[in-house]
Amino acid sequence: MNETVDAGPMASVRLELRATAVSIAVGRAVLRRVVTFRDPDAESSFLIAFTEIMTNAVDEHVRLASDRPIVVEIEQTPHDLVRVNDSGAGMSDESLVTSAPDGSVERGRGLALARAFVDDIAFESSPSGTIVSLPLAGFGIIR
Amino acid sequence: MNETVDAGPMASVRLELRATAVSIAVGRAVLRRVVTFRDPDAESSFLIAFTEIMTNAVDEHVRLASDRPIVVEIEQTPHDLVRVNDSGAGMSDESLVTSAPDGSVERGRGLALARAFVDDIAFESSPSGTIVSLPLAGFGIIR
Amino acid sequence: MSAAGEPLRLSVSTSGDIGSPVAEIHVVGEFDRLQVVRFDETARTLPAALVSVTVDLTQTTIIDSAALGSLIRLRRTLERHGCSLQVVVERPFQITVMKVGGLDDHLNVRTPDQR
Amino acid sequence: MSAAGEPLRLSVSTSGDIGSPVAEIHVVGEFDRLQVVRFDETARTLPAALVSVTVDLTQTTIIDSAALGSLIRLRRTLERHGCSLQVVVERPFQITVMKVGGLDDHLNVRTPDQR
Ligand SMILES: Nc1ncnc2c1ncn2[C@@H]1O[C@H](COP(=O)(O)OP(=O)(O)O)[C@@H](O)[C@H]1O
Ligand SMILES: Nc1ncnc2c1ncn2[C@@H]1O[C@H](COP(=O)(O)OP(=O)(O)O)[C@@H](O)[C@H]1O
Repeated sequence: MNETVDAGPMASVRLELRATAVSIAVGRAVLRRVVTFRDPDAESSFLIAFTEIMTNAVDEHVRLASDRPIVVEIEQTPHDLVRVNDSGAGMSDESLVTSAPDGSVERGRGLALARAFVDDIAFESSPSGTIVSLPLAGFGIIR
Repeated sequence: MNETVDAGPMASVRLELRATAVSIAVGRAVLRRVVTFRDPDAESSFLIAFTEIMTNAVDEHVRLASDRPIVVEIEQTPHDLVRVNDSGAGMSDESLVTSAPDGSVERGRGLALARAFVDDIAFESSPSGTIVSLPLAGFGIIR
Repeated sequence: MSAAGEPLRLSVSTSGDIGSPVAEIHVVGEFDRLQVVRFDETARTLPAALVSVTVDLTQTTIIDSAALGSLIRLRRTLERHGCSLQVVVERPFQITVMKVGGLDDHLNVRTPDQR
Repeated sequence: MSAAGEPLRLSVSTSGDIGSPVAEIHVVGEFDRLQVVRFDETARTLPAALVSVTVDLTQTTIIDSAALGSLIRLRRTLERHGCSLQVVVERPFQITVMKVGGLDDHLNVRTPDQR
């Protein structure tokens, strides 16, 4: 039993992406290829949650003018999940609890949508970045 | 002018993929999203060359039972190119010069196809791995 | 452009009486932030005389919060010209997006059988 | 399955006289190593009595060397039953693949106007 210092179990796919809108579409394209979704509605639902989380990561890197990549990991162990890692300043407690605005306010619905579609979404946030885990259970399986 | 030890200019996209056939399709899906190809024929031509190079990297990792990822980098500087890095044992000089067999032989056409489609393909091979560069000039540009 | 790009496809059709023209914007594919610019541009080309605009989202595969922002902007613009907006959704995820976004009333959301 | 998956689509049709039936396999999309298994399986379902099989590759977006290997296997199997094979390609990249692969003669490669 040789404990390795680095990496741990290899991600099925690890993506390092620049903070741009195209990167979000790239992430979706990879997920469509790597995950077999239960049905088209499960696919759209999961990919919308992923889109919102990626959008927030991109926004945060742009806000800080960070040139570090956003890292997306698609992992099979112990459960299939997608993880989005950014190097931002972390999320405030407030942003973690606020619900969607209604009516004519243009912004602020991202996290509410992500939560509505992926119940078991998990956030780990610190001043050096945020890791959001999106479990695939119920949506599909990694090929 | 601060020389950094690591990384250099960030790749537009960096992918770490397991040595499986699905990974090859994932790579193509990312390229289709990140590159604007000149026309459908340029797209197919480039993606076939990429497919052959990825297939060889996958075969080499499988042959060595390596659990290290195959790394695909899509880079904008100084010229748009796609780089496939494997951790195999390197290519023999012979395999670098052999041309395609004809007739009924089932294998051995991969490198010939890659070369035919991407003239400026470049190989850097050592006993610790192979890096194949596929310049995008003439095929398309990174978005 | 390959199928894998799955770009947004937008089509606009106008119909109705000379005195009360209506328009329909049909959105197909990924309606996300990357495509919102094109939707906004298309919306700007709508004739000012319209009395009603319908946005048909039934064939989208993605509707994100940036798309919702775009629809809210469209409603605001149309309102200024006294034009009404209705948004048509059908698939479960599309209905969820509108409900969670709190926009069922504001965007006058309908399913195809309610049109 | 979403458009982005762009899976291979295969269809087989048979026609011709009772005494001399012919089959056509129509391949659409990415004909690569990932899909070769399905092509091989489909090829195995062909009736033994055929006198000629045409593989139409004009609607493929990828043909890789594994696909060429699969076509070579198909030709070998058909030969055993005295059945001929022809492969149809049209787009420039498809013609290049067959030429570079050295298979123009061996696989009896044609363009649609030469059929
Ligand atoms: N990864 C993140 N890093 C830092 N802050 C974040 C992150 N994700 C979300 N936030 C904060 O939470 C707020 C609410 O996000 P969201 O609900 O997606 O709405 P919007 O992005 O439209 O403001 C954001 O404005 C931002 O301040
Ligand atoms: N990345 C690589 N690492 C090690 N060997 C390689 C690599 N790429 C190609 N080769 C060698 O070159 C040979 C020829 O490759 P190719 O023309 O693609 O045909 P095939 O893969 O069908 O044998 C391979 O069989 C392999 O021995």
